[in-house]
Amino acid sequence: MIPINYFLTLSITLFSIGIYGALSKRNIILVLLSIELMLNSVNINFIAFSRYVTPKVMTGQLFVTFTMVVTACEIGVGLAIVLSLFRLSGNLNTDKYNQLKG
Amino acid sequence: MAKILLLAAILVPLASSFIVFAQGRVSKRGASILSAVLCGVDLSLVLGLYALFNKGYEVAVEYNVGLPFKLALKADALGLILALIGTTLALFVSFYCIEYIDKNKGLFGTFLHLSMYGMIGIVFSKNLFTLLIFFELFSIASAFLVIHKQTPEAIRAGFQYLFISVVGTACLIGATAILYSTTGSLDLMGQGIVNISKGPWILVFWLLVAGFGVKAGMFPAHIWLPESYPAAPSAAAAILSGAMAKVGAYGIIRVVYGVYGKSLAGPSTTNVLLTLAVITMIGGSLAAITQSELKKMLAYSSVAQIGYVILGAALMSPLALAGGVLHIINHALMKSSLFLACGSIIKKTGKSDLASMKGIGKKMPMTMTTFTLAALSMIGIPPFVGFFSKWLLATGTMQSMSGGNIAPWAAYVTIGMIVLSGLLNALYFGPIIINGWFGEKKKASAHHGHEDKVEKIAFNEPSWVMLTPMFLLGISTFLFGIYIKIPLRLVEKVVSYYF
Amino acid sequence: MIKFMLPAFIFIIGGLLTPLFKDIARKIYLVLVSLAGLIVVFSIKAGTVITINFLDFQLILLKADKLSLFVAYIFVIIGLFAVIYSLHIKESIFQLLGFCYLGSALGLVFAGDFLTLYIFWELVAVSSTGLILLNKDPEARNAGFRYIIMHLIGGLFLLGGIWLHYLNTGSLEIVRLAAGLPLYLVIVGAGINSGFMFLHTWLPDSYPKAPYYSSIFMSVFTTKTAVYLLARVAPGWSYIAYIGAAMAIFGVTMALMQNNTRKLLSYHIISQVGYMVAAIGIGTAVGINGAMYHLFNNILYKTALFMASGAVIYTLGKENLHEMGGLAKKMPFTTASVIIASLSITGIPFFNGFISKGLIFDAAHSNDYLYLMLELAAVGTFLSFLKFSYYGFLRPNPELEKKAVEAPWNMTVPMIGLAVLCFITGIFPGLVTRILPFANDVEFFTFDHFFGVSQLFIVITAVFVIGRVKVFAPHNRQTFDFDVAYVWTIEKLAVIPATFSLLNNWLESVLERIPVVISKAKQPAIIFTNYLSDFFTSIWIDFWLFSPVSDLNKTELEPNKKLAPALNQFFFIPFNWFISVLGNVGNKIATKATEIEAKYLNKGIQYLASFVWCIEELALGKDSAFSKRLDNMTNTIAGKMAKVEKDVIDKGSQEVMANLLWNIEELTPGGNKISSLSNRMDRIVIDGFINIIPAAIIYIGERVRRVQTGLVQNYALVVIFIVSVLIIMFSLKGGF
Amino acid sequence: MNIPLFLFFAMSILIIYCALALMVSRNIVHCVFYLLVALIALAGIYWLLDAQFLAGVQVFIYAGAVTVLLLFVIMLTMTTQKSTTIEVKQSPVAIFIAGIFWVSMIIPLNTTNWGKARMLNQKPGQTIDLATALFTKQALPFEIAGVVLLAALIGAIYLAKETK
Repeated sequence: MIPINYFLTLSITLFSIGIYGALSKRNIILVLLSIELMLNSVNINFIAFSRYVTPKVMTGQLFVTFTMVVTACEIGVGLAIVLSLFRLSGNLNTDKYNQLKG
Repeated sequence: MAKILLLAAILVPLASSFIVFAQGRVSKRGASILSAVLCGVDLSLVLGLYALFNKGYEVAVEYNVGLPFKLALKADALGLILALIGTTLALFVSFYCIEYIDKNKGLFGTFLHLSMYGMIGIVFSKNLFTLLIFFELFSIASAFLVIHKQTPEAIRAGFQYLFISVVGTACLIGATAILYSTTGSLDLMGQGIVNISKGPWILVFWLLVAGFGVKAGMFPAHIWLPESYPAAPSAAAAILSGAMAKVGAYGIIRVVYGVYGKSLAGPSTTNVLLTLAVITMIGGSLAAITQSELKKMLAYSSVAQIGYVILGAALMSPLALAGGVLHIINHALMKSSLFLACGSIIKKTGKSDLASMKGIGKKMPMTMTTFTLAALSMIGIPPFVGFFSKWLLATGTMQSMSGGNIAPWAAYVTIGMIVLSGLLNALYFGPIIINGWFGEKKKASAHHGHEDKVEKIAFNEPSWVMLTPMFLLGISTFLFGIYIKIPLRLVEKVVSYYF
Repeated sequence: MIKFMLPAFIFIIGGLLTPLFKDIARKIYLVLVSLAGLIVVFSIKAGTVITINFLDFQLILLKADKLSLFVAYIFVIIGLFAVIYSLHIKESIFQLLGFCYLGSALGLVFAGDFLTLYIFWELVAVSSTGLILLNKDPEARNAGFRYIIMHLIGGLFLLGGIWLHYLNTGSLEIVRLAAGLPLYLVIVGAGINSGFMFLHTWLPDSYPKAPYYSSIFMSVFTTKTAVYLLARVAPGWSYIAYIGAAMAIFGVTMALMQNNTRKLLSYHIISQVGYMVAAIGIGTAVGINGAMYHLFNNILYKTALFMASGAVIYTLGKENLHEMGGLAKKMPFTTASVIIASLSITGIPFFNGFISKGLIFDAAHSNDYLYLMLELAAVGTFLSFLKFSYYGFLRPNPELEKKAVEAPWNMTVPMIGLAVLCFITGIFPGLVTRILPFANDVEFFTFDHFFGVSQLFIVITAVFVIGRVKVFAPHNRQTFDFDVAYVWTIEKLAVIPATFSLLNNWLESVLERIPVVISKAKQPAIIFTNYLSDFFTSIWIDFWLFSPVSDLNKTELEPNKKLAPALNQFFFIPFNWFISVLGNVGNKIATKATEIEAKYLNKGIQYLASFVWCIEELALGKDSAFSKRLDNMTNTIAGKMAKVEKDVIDKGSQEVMANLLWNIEELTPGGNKISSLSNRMDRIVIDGFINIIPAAIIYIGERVRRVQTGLVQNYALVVIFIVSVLIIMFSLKGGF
Repeated sequence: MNIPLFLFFAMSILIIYCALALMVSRNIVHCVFYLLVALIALAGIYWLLDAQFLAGVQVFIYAGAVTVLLLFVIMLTMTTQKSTTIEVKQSPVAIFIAGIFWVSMIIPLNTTNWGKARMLNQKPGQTIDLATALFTKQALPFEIAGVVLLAALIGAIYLAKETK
């Protein structure tokens, strides 16, 4: 039997890589990709705990279902936004979108 | 009944400020008459409160506003004294202003009432939280009295006044925060809630003293006072100096006796306060001597007189407290009549420098009589009220010495300074009185080297509307001196509460 | 009701009602009020006490014993005479003030406790000031101002003494004070009012400047009430005996040099009060009796003399001895009363001065020095009154004789009345000795007395007759008194308000700067950041410069060069400036002080010279070359002195105030206006220190603003960083 | 070493390799493909955890829908140039932060006693259980999720629509 912290370690590593990507990429699409990674790493946690703690009830799996729905929504809307941003300003560099600058 | 009366006494000025404002849109003169009438209403309410208080009713209201501290109001002896002074002066001044104020009569009345609202709120506040709310409101409203003339100097002075008020309020807020977080109580009307012997209390004490002292015009922070009083109309200066600057002194008395109480007696803290008071007293007079403009001189004189009140608070002895509180009453009478007399001189001659006041007594005998009465009282000539507060303060100093609160040499120095202060008062009021009654105008202007343009200004006394309040205040300095028991009866209540 | 029948209140209220009456009605009313007061005072029996409760005290408004009654009798008597004398005065304010003055003096005399006494003491001062000011002359106005200030100082000394006494004993009752601070303070207070030497200058300064009818009142009450107070609180305190004797000599010395009649009489008041003070200092029953009797007599004859000189002023407008004379024929009553009063004051037998001086000399017999001093003063008195009556009235002066007319009846009657009283009490001393405070057992008309006095006076008369042309002839000149010292003191003291005013102006300028500073905060912020960046750059470069691996060019040291003046400007210039200002101010004060010292030291020497001159003149005669030279010198000094007086004292009270400011301009370094000082203060101190606060705020704000990049990723970075830190914290702590 | 553990390690290494490659790749299309591989490998991890249904869904949604969508967008925006994958200025800091985060999670994770989770050795639930739960007890959230999806769909269409 695989110990649970193996899965959790995998999840954390993936999440950290996602963080790095989300914080450092200049292209918005890549930022979205990194966020995808992070979401998926979270799913590992849910499923692992579901398997080890409440194998019969499967609450974790149920939740992953919903997460996936939301992820799909997010990627769909996110990409739509990317498209309209591109149409507006012609590039996808995050540096350019600094209207919040004080 | 008592609660309704207390609320009414505070809220009537607020309501009247709106009423006067509305009336000012319709009729200017009507507004100022209405303003005077409403002041009378408020005075009668406060008198009613005083009657209830005298019968032994507990006049207090509390509201829970969802904060840890309550919005609490209470009328006690000291607060009633201040409220009586304030409303009385407001009545006299607003009556005087029916003729005195030229433009924006309605606005003047509005802000007069608004600041009365603040002031009465302050003096009836039971805790520091309530006081802070009214204090802020009061500062802003009274700044508009300073600005009223709308000349550049007035606006600058008003700005300074606001600035200094903000500094004072900041100190107060800081002190309030520390006080509440450490004691859990903000009560002002008790007989002492904290013990001075522990560390942060000294900080809190000085913050509180600074906050109120700035408002009162205590020595290092007195500079705003001679800037703003001359810039304000004389009537406004009369009430600002007579009643509203006293709020600061009132606060210091409350801090010393209400927040710290007897625990303060003895340690060096009060001695520092005493030193400040003495410097204020002497320094104000010294500066007044060197002035050549009447209003500015009176303003510096106010600084000096505030010194007496703070001295009364700092000495921590019953007689000195009585002297200080009595001087609040006395100074209200004296200084307001001086300012009103000054106002009528300015109104009629258009000048306020001392050199142009020679021989004015012949043209304006009533005004000059008022001035003389009040000035003699200032100097401390015996049958006038001014003498009695000095008497009480000096005996209070000695009482404080025998009680061990201050060192003997300090007591002797303080008495010497009280004596000297009377003399300095004579030095700057003497020439005005003498020149006013006996001086000749021609000679003076030739002497000065100014080319006199010999404008024969046909001035004479202002009408009875201005003369009546002025003269009543002036003669009261003499009458209250003879029947000194009347103010002392009020003062005794304060003293017996704290000692 | 009895409380309102107090003599003090009768006069004060009666005085306040005077303006209600006109013309004849007023005259009748005035006489009636004085008579009423007189009757009330004479009907008070010794031992009467009237008290009221006031504050916590029981005030004793009236406590009649023999001492107070004795003084009160003469006060009301002289009040009646003075009122009759001045009936013709139209201004009701004069009668009002006069009655207030009289009433408060009576109140003072009857006061049984110190508080009441002090109240009336101040009333005396205020109402008498009003009397001086009735003269419209600006000189009189200034004299009045000086008068009230002196008296307030005296009153405040008294008040201080009363406070201390009250605290020491807990009682306000007027008793004999033990030696100690309270007594000294009270003595100084009373000393100012009674004209102790060095404290006396208000007296000859103001009495001649008051209107002649006011002088009558003034010569009576102020000094005598002070003497009364001394008799109450300090009988037998031997120091004041010597003070009194010194006053007596000093008074006559100065009087001998006077030309103005009323000034002469004023100095004589000092001298006569000196006799009384000396007798009180001796303090035996005979001494107190003598002092009180002398007080009684002095009021009689001094008032008569003042009335006479007033009559001359009223009819002829002359009051300088060198232009008087030749009045005996046209003004017989006046001259007669002057002669009788002069004889009285000098102590000729069968006049009342003889009696009271006899008492005082009797009391002083045990003390040789005192006796000698008083004798000397008596010699001076005799000389000066010979001068007064001879040059003022008797010597021939045909020019004036044509113009002279006798004064109206209301002036002559009281004069003659007083002269008659002097004479009667001189012949029948029993009239007065019956009411003296202590029983009298001194025999007056003894051979010893007669012989001593007559011997002395005959010799002196001979001296006067011989020296009258050369030595004693009055001429127009000015004499110096201790006013000079006062001027000097005031000039010195003026530094205090001036300094305070300077400080004050500076504080005001600081306050005025605040809005400006806030609105201008941008620029100093830039300067400040520049300084900072320069500073750090230079440190950086210094580091590289001194490290061994560095091979930087000289040119790269540029920022460092920039830094030095910057630093200098920022830190050292204010410091240097402060030091230089201190030095400057110190220098200025020092030069000014030496200037003043030189000026007044000279004056002091010349004052001495005028004394010397007096002696020289007595010895060498008036026409010697030496005396002429001295005379010249004195006159030039007098001119200068008059100018100084005009400049410093006599310029009107406002000008005094203006003069107090003399040194503000002097003290200001590098400019002649306060504004220049405050400008420099502004530029360096305020821009340097006050501006740092807004500058720092803006600097920090500028830096903090940079954090707001607007990039979402930056924000996310911070958020995640904080989250990580939180997680670490929680894990270290072991959970929530 | 047993087979599941071997499979786990193999798939973990694949996932992490793909994730890191995604981060360093210069070509954005490659990035998408790395993501695809990583997500499919993740589906394998799910399978290891007895979540067969979710593993299937993962493959369908990500491999089928999301990746294709991404490729379409990349094509539409023509951001295949190398320059677009350059990182922003704060990337060193980002590495640092991510490292801190990793350490901060790894240490407590591996020092925690997962006693209860480790002990369990029960039979896992089947897909049928999931389906029963979804359509009985959790029906309402499921429906709401559907509505959310619909709303997102409409929103995405609206946003992406050309406004000319």
